[in-house]
Amino acid sequence: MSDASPRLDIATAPFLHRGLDTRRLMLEVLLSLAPVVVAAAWFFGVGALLIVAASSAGAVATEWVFHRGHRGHRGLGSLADGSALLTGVLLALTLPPSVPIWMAFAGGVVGVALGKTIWGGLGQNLFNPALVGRAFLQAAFPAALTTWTAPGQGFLDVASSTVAAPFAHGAVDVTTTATPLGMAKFEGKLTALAPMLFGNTGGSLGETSALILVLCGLYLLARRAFDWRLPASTLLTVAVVAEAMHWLDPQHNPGALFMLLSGGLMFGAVFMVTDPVTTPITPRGAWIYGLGVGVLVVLIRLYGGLPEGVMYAILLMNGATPLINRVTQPRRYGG
Amino acid sequence: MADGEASSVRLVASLGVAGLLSGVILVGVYLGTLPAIERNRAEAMTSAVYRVLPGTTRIETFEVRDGEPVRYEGPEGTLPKGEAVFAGYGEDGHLVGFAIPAEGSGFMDTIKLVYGYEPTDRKIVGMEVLDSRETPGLGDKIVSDPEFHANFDALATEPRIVPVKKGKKTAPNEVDCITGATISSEAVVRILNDSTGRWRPIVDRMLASGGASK
Amino acid sequence: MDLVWIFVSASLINNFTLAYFLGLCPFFGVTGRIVTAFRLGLANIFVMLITAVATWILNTFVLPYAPYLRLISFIVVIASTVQFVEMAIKKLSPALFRALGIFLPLITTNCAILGFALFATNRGYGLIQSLVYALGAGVGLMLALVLMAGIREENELATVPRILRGAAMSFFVAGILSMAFMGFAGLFHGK
Amino acid sequence: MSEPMEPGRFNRELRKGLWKENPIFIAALGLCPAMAVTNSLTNALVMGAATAFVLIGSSLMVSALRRAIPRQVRISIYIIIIATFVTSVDYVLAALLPTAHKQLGAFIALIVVNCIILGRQEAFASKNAPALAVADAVGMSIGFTLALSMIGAVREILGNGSLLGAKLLGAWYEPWAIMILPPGGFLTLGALLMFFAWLRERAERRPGAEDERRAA
Amino acid sequence: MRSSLATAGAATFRHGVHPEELKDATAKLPVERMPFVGEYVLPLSQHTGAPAVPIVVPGQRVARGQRVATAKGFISTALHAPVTGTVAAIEPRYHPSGTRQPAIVIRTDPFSSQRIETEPPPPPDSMTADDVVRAVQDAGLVGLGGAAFPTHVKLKVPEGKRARFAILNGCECEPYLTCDHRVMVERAHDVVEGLRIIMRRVGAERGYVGVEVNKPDAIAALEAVANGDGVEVVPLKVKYPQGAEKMLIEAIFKKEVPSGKLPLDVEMVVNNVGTAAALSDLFRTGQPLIERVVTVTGTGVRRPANVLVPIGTPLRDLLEFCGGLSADTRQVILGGPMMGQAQKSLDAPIVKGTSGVLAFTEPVPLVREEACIRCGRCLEACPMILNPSRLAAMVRKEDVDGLRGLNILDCFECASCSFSCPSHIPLVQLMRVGKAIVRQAAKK
Ligand SMILES: Cc1cc2nc3c(=O)[nH]c(=O)nc-3n(C[C@H](O)[C@H](O)[C@H](O)COP(=O)(O)O)c2cc1C
Ligand SMILES: Cc1cc2nc3c(=O)[nH]c(=O)nc-3n(C[C@H](O)[C@H](O)[C@H](O)COP(=O)(O)O)c2cc1C
Ligand SMILES: Cc1cc2nc3c(=O)[nH]c(=O)nc-3n(C[C@H](O)[C@H](O)[C@H](O)COP(=O)(O)O)c2cc1C
Ligand SMILES: Cc1cc2nc3c(=O)[nH]c(=O)nc-3n(C[C@H](O)[C@H](O)[C@H](O)CO)c2cc1C
Ligand code: SF4
Ligand code: SF4
Ligand code: SF4
Ligand code: SF4
Ligand code: FES
Repeated sequence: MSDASPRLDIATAPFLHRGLDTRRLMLEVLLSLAPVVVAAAWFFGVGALLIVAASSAGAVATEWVFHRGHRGHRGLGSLADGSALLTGVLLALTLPPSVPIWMAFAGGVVGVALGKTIWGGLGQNLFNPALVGRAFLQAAFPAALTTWTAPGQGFLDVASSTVAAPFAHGAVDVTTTATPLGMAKFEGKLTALAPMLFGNTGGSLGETSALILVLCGLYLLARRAFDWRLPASTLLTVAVVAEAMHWLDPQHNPGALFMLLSGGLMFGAVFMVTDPVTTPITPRGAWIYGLGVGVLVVLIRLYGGLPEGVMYAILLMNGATPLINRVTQPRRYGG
Repeated sequence: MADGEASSVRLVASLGVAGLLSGVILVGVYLGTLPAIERNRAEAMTSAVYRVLPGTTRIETFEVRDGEPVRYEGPEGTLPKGEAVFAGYGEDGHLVGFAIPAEGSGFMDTIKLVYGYEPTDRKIVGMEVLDSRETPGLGDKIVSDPEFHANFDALATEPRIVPVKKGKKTAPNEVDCITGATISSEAVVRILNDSTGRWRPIVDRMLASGGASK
Repeated sequence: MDLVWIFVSASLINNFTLAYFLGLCPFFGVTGRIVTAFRLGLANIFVMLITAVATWILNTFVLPYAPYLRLISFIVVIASTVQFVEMAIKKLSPALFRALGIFLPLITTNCAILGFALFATNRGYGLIQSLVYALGAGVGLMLALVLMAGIREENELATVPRILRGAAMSFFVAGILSMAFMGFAGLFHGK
Repeated sequence: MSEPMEPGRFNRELRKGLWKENPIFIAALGLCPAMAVTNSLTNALVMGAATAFVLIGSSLMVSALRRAIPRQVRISIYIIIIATFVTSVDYVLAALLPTAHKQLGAFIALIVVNCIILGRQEAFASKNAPALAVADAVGMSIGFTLALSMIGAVREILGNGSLLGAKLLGAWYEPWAIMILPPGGFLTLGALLMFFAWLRERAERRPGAEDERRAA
Repeated sequence: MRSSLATAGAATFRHGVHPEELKDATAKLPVERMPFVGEYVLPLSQHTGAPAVPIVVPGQRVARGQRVATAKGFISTALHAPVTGTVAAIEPRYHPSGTRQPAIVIRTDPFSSQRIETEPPPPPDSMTADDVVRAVQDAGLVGLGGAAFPTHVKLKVPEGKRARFAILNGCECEPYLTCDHRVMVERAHDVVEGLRIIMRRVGAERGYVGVEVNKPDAIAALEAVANGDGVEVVPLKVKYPQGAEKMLIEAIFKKEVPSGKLPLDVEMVVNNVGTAAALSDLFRTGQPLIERVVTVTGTGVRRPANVLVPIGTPLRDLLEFCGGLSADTRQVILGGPMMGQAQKSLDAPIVKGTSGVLAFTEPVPLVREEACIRCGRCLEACPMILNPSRLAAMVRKEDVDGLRGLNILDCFECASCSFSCPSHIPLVQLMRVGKAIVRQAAKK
């Protein structure tokens, strides 16, 4: 034929796409973390930024070493998907403000290496990489990971422990405090709601301001970045179980509101319980998963040795996720 | 290896011979090592007893039978099989106090300890952890932390021992906890409270009946 | 000591597999499928309960007179009791036998069972405490087995780096699970 | 079966346990009864020695008696032999090294179920002359102890800053407590297994490795 | 969004996706008839089942509507000359599937009146069941909804089965397509007439026409003619793939056709609205299936239109009729954007199953596949409640047992999963591979 066909591209259906994109999703979550990082710096000074930078550097460097060969954008390898950076930032925000930056770096390395690389990289890991990094740090350096500095000290005051030389321990020479959960557990004192909402309490870098976290969560929800069932069932379970326990023994067990706003629960519910990779894939599974996390959180907080249990609750339910996926495998259509 | 079908007589015989030989060897080894083992066990305990009862030069061992201490009649340098408590005597023969082993749940696993109890003032005069699996760097400070151990040099046990935050100790019956190891510290206190609660009346009775004094 | 704490300690805090490294063989070997792991776990609980009774009897009535026979008698008595019970089940409930039977010879004297017997007697547990301890240890083992099986099934579809396949990966997974189980530390410690 | 020993056989049986058939790193056997006590080099060495004693003793016995033991009851008899050695070593350690014995606790007794020991009896000692059986047992024991010691050394250095109880790293060092906790055991062995798998893979990829294998 | 208010109360099925509808360019355009062109290409295989067998030879003269190939076996159907002309060749030609396949090529007689000389068959009610079925098969009728399944097969209810409900599929849930929409608006009477023929033939008590609520004019037109006597128009929420027959049944009756079963197993038959109109044509005028309505649209088409096209019209000519392709066209698709086939040559003809021709100027975006992040969006999209994420991983590991265990054969390749996947995993392609390897394993 003379009027030759135009050069036509060949591809297979579908030719339309919903427009969601994994890389954008990761960026979206990173973006929503910006206010959390700013709040951390506001309450805990520049040290917070150093820790975020160190942990991200550890995570990103590890990803780069192991996955630079992967197909990817502009020679970035698998770094391009942004998940390694996200892991680093999330890990940093779960660390105490006085943690040595070398530990933060080590946590980033372990999180990505043990939490992700050995499983085959993005999407194949079964445990939350940021929390694997944190659990490692907590078991390795339990003292450093349970020392809490008070918020609102000078912006430029960096605890000398923060800048301790690699592998060395450092003195915590700024005022320390107890977290609201620690106070509730070991001293029987409840923290007022306002500080827990706004964030001027002791605690991990990113977890102290429940208000900012709720707003981040709403933003991500609006952007459809996660399956809403996961945080919903987690928070709902904590509220219901905590309130029931409070009703049984008001003397020892704080009520639902305190439980929801204190500790890492809100941070975990918005950023970690929602990690698509390490949570059940089925909608029914999401409910079960949240239920499990919620029950374990209350169990550890009220009856465990540790004042806070969000990290362990999530890791344990990560471990149970394959089982949950199995039992909630969709039934056969029409059968 | 022996081939073919062996008769059942042979099977039983082989097993019997093996069992017999094994038994003979074991009895030999057991009897040969028993004194040393007993000595080690007793030494480990008595050295701790001397430490938790400062000023003790001689100790006497009591075997606990049906909850009551009975003077142990076994050979010198051995311990009774079951529970035991120890009375410590000073240079001049006065009763320094009792060393009482106790145990209870800690952060990770059971904590076993022995403490020195001075019955007149009803106070604890020393404490040593015999066995624990608490976290290295945190909970295991209950084993060696000198500041923590200083709590037990003269600790009133009545009405009960109370754990407080580090540096908050004001009363003689309070224990400064180890920072970052509140749980383990509280566990030690709980074990002590449980144990003194059980032993205080017994010891009082012993003293009243003159059972332990010399 | 409180039974709740014995149970929680044996199953969660000091999980036989994840804290004491016992029962690693089945943990790594028989955890290919969830159902198998579950059944093996059940069989394990069962054998531990039998062991609790058997060792308590030995420990109370025999060993005070011949302590040097402890190890040998544990092995022999556990193995033969389990075999006896196995035959009994075969007669009484063929269905139960089919579900658990094939695992019984596999575990009768593995380290978890013998370890349980040794720990229980070392701690001087009475009969009831021993049984609770057996239940706790068994449940903990089953939990570890089933979690591992789930992870392995899922992991089979992943592109795990070559040098990690097999034992190394299993150990890393066990390490992570073991870290996660540290969250149970101190649970019900006041008890 | 009075086989004339071919030259070099003894050495070969001795050496294979070190690396080529290393019970832990290659075969991943005998882990459970041993892993729990590898949180220090001292413990690892004591455990290795105790296991070696049992393994060598049992192998010698089984090999010497291999013609007297009837097939049908051989496993029971092996177990009796092994348990006898284990109980003995337990008592001897308690008498001589009470501190180490306390550290290892029930895990000494658990040597009895270490599958390496029964496995070597079944696979080797029962079929070979005492000299070879001992060579095999010694090799396996050394391989086993070496592996345990590697794990123990890594865990003690990182977890405590010391080796054999002697401070290696100064007071400045922040010990990694996890290494002497259970997860550290799993992670260390995992890392070592991975390291050796990597070494083996590299060796296989080395030019000439192919020819060697074909020649073998 | 447009339809969200109107849909309140309308029925639908579970899961599924909401692609942009993109039908505005042609939804209001009346169907135009396309003038005859010089050459027509009739692939022998353009229906489900065995290819037809030619009964003409090259050089032979054929009249418009004359049968030129006959069915081979029961699941097969006949072909008819779309024009009066001469058989030029029977040779391999481009087929919409992208391969070359045997086809009858007919050169148009430029001087013919192109009148159809067929006699209508007797009224269906006066014929025996088998005669009706044979008449439909001889007329080459196939489903116009996409699969081109021979219609006469559906009209023959096997011994022991019953068809209580006859359903017409007017969903047209694929974006862009408006051909069924126009047929329903312009030929509502014929559509309902066709439904009545089906109902009487299979003995159905009631008839339903399922129409998505984004076609209110179609609903109104159908309701105007469906004056009672057991025919009901059912408005449905807009959602893809509602047009898949199992989904349609689920939407209307809240009933699932079990895996591996046909609608008939739940006492229903489903046909496309266009098929019904063609059926009524057949019994009114005797015209066999020689033309169909095709939507031609997309950014690369200068003059989007709904066109009544003779079967066998080369793509090039149809596009020419619609103003030609714009010069920067990069992609031409036969069918809808969710299930259609990209074409590499414009020589391929319009076949009986072609519902749309889409041309786009944007190049196929170079999507980079990322790792599956197990977000579950594919699960929530899949109307057959499958687990595409896990199935895809299994396909890659060739885990045949796993695939079978998770019912991969239930997948009907609607591509909702691919559409939703943020990692751009070619899920539906992997499903096709997976179905193939499971079928192959079953054969062994
Ligand atoms: C990994 C890890 C191990 C711990 N181990 C112990 C322990 O063995 N004993 C203990 O009392 N607290 C331990 N803790 C700390 C307790 O959970 C708790 O935070 C502490 O007892 C509270 O003490 P504080 O009130 O002085 O902060 C550990 C914490 C972590 C994270
Ligand atoms: C082998 C086979 C046999 C079929 N038999 C019947 C039948 O007896 N009756 C019927 O109404 N449809 C029958 N169908 C048609 C299907 O119900 C369906 O309409 C056809 O496969 C096209 O559907 P689709 O366009 O949704 O893919 C059959 C289909 C196939 C593949
Ligand atoms: C994903 C999918 C979407 C479909 N959408 C439609 C549709 O919108 N309209 C339609 O008539 N047929 C559609 N079909 C075909 C129907 O399943 C079914 O085959 C058809 O309605 C039967 O009628 P027919 O044989 O007359 O074509 C679709 C099939 C699939 C697999
Ligand atoms: C909503 C959302 C939450 C995420 N949460 C985490 C997280 O808690 N920890 C983490 O390491 N990565 C998180 N990621 C990133 C990514 O999913 C994670 O690194 C994968 O587990 C790596 O395979 C998150 C991603 C998204 C989209
Ligand atoms: S028998 Fe015991 S020691 Fe041996 S592998 Fe099994 S669990 Fe481990
Ligand atoms: S017998 Fe051997 S292989 Fe089995 S569990 Fe014990 S050490 Fe492992
Ligand atoms: S798996 Fe099949 S049926 Fe399910 S959404 Fe994907 S293509 Fe459609
Ligand atoms: S939609 Fe894509 S990324 Fe999400 S679970 Fe499915 S396959 Fe994985
Ligand atoms: S128009 Fe609905 S899928 Fe074809």
